Amino acid sequence: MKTKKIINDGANAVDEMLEGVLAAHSAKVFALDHSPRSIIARDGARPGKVGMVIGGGSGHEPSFLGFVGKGLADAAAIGNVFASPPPDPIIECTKAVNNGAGVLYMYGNYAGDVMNFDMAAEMVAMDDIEVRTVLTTDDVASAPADQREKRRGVAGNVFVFKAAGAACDKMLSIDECERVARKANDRTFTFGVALAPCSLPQTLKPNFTLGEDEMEVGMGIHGEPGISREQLKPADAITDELMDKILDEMAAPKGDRVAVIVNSLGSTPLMELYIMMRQVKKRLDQAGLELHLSLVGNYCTSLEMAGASITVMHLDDELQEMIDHPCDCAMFRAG
Amino acid sequence: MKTKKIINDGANAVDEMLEGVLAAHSAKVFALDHSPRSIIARDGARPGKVGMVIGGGSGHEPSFLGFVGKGLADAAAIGNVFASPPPDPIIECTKAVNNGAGVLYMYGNYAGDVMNFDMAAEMVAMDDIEVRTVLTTDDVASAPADQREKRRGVAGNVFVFKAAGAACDKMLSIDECERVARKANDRTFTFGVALAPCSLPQTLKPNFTLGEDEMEVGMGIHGEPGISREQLKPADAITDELMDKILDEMAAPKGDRVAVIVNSLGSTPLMELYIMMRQVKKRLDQAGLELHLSLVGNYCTSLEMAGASITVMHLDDELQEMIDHPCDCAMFRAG
Amino acid sequence: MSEITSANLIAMFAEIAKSMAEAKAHLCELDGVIGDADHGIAMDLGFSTVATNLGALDAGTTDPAAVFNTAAKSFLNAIGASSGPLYATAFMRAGASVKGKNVLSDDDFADAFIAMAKGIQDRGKAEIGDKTMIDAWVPAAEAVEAAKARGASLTELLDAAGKAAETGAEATKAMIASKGRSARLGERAIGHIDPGAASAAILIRAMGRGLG
Amino acid sequence: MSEITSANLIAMFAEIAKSMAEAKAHLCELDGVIGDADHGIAMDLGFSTVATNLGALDAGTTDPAAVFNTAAKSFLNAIGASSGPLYATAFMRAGASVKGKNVLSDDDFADAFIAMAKGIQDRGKAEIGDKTMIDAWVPAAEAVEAAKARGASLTELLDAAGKAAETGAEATKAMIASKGRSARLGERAIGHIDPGAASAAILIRAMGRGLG
Ligand SMILES: Nc1ncnc2c1ncn2[C@@H]1O[C@H](COP(=O)(O)OP(=O)(O)O)[C@@H](O)[C@H]1O
Ligand SMILES: Nc1ncnc2c1ncn2[C@@H]1O[C@H](COP(=O)(O)OP(=O)(O)O)[C@@H](O)[C@H]1O
Ligand SMILES: [Mg+2]
Ligand SMILES: [Mg+2]
Ligand SMILES: [Mg+2]
Ligand SMILES: [Mg+2]
Repeated sequence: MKTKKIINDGANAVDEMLEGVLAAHSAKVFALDHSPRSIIARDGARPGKVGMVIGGGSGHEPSFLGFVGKGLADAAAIGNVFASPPPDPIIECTKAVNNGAGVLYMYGNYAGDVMNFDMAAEMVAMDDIEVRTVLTTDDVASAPADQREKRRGVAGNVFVFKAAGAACDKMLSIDECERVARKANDRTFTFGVALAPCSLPQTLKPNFTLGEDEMEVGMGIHGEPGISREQLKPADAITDELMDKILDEMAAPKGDRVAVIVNSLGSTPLMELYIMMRQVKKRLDQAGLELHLSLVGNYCTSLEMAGASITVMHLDDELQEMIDHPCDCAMFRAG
Repeated sequence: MKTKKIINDGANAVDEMLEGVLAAHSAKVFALDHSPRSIIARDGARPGKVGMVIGGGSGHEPSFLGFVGKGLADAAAIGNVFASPPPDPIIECTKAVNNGAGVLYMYGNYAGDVMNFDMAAEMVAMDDIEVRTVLTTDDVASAPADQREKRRGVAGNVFVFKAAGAACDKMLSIDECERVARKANDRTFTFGVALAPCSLPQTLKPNFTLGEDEMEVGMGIHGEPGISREQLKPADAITDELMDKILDEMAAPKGDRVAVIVNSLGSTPLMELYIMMRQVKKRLDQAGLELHLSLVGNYCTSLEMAGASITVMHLDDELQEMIDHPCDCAMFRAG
Repeated sequence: MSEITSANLIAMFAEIAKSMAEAKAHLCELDGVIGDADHGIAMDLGFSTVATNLGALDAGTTDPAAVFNTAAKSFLNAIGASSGPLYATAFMRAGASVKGKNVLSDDDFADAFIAMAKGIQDRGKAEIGDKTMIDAWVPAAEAVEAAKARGASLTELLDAAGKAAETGAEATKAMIASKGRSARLGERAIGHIDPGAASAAILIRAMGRGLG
Repeated sequence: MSEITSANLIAMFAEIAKSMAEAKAHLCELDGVIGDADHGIAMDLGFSTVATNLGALDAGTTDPAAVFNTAAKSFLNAIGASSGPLYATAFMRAGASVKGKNVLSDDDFADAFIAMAKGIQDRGKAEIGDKTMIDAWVPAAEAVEAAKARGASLTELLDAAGKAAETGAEATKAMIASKGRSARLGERAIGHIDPGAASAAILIRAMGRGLG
């Protein structure tokens, strides 16, 4: 049985989506004529500002293209569904946002993305563009804590990109922007569960199978298997399982502030996310942590996968300032 | 087979969701102590302003509670899943936002909502609160054009509420607010398709069945059957079918401006919505209509139903001003 | 039974609650075909709340009108929806019709029953043939009226009401709806029983058992 | 064959494209178990684009290095992903190894093959046993080296490479992954063949057919 989708030819889904994004949000973003998968902010790069390029596979909308705009990323390079973009659109994004102050590459830590962005960085280095790369590695399910550099980047991207974008928008130096980005990533933790698969538009076949009452704990945002398969539990028990691990790793002292994302992987509706949010708040209260900001909704999705992730960013004064800094993107506003 | 959901006891889903909403958005909204299903804007009602109360069943999030805030609704009365709220929370909302300038009730045209809101209006009339009611009737699938008053209110709510909320925020009189609200509704048209059902949290059973490659054209946002069952078609053909009817009824002269919502019923992801948006833009271009504003995403959902609706509002200068007017709600910002 | 006390009424509502809990899934299924699949949830939640709230009353010091009014308010606040105002109005009208009485005669109860049907009609403005609960309640009220006129016993009266309601509910199968959610269905509603009419028949049968 | 022309190489890539189109669903399934279910899509799209772009070249005026470089660029830009940089680097290295030649001897082709495997290793930094395409490519390159040393024919050489790749791919079943998406799976990856190793074996077999 094929998954029903509102698409034309699955092979054209990404390009047609981009046409729709440009139609809807032409005031905020445009695509480069010679590189239609390079999405550029109208009010982003400017003299003296560090440029910020994000990117990754499609199918995670509003990640990544929705976070291009004033105060956040200056450009996004768009890949096929669940596939890193090749170097070319990354290179074109880089040139488009470079103003001599250096360019920050930020993306999730996946083998494909690393190879493609690194190839791009090597190429633009020949044009004397200084590139710094900060990988997001917020997914606590994807490697032990002592191998943080092996972890995947998932919904925590939103906060890490947000903080880095604010640093760039505040005209900090490339060193400072990189420092803020690294700190933001170090202090951001995500953990999620999947309840049902998604299907790629080219195949319309579920990308994994789960039993009738099973959930996959730690599922990746491309349907990569997680760390355990369990019986579906009540919302509070799921939330506790996720928060136990996050709070343990974060080890934040009482009185500190946090920002939270309760993120749908696609088809899990707001009702369920807010039921999780209720328990997140209880857990934060018990831990003596102050909830400074909450994002609840579709932030980093896997097409129509069912499930949710919880992200907690451990704020300090600087990160809080960056998270509160205004941004105005096609699919995300803050401040 | 039961639908998997991240909930605790289905019977508590609405109340637990509300707790989560209050935890996440305490800066924007609060619930009345004596009426926890009455959600009130912190920065809404004020002396001299017409109060605006919206409401309806749960399961449509971010409708309706997400649209409570400065510049939009002052309060929302929350019902059970897909069920109108009873009069009590409506009455409490009304009292909370009344400042003597009158109160506008706005909600979708459903038998249950009409009976409950009318009962509430009768009760507060005894307290000398002047209530005006404007029903939304934007769903072109739900009755012929010459029986507009029988039509259901669906995603067009967002624009109609937005326009009315702006009129209230601009401190217009109750007569003017009502006039703007009625005009907004008269000029707003929605048409949608469903691809897969949703399940109520209390039963976890799909609320309708559709064949493997079928779609229901004109499906209601509670799973009410629509006007025809058809083979699933490509995105462009679906969009054409919806736009044909909308453009025909709207009958806007070339050169006029419109605002558009491409709305997910729940699990249809942004990729598909933007593919539809692409064709919406083509059709507007062909009709010589200018796209002033686009909202693409989850605005009026049916839990995790799959499918989408297209809303077009035929702007004039006044409605454009109202739509562009700033608002700042828990789940929606504009301007 | 020649005297119906508040305790009898409370037992009657308990029996209604029991039967709605049993019919919940069935009523949701009926509503799923032509409505929004929640009618069983609403009726179950509504009457279980009614039963709980009535159970907390002191039957000795509460008069029948107060029983009906408590039922009305409990039902309405628990569910809202369409059924909420309809049945809340029904029970308020029943309460009004027995105002001031400490116990009810069979005729009093017949009048209360007729007032219920009238209340649902006044609130919902539906006519016979609109494919709503009215298609069960109005024939049932007519059967009650006739039974009262011929001096039938309460048991006979409620049995006649139950039969009439069942026949009326069954008849909704053949109807096109013109009120409620299924009003937009046109021909597609034909062949499916209206969930509100079905629950009305169940409710009236439960009244008979609860007072029997 | 003692002389391999650009036309032969273009035919070889066409054969690879054909076999990837056939293997698409199978490779997606393999990737679905331990990865993200898209490997077949990537390989099919990548090589069909390569075949199209090579088809537009004038084989008479394009030297073998240019064929490999066009293949590299086409593949990379069509898909990105992990396979993109890995195979693009492979083909660029093959191109570099035959730079300046108008036709290739069997030994030239053997060197190009070995350069490909080296390119994938350099780009991806994976070792034998990491459960990646390297587990097919490295044994295949060793087989090519040995066949070249013993003066085997091109057909024998590619057959040896194909066999080695298949054995290598099969061996990934028993491995825990330590590169790529399945690296996080630990023990759960055991029992499942690596999709990139499977497609490498298919690719190398298609080379044999395409040049045979
Ligand atoms: N105006 C009306 N008058 C009488 N009965 C009505 C009316 N509107 C709806 N109903 C009844 O209500 C039933 C549906 O109730 P329910 O499912 O609880 O509410 P909702 O339609 O709000 O989901 C219908 O089957 C019908 O019998
Ligand atoms: N570092 C690496 N070195 C060699 N091969 C790798 C490496 N990382 C991944 N691969 C190969 O890539 C394959 C997956 O390719 P593909 O599915 O196209 O890309 P993605 O993982 O981006 O979805 C894996 O099966 C593995 O063989
Ligand atoms: Mg991939
Ligand atoms: Mg309902
Ligand atoms: Mg219903
Ligand atoms: Mg893959």
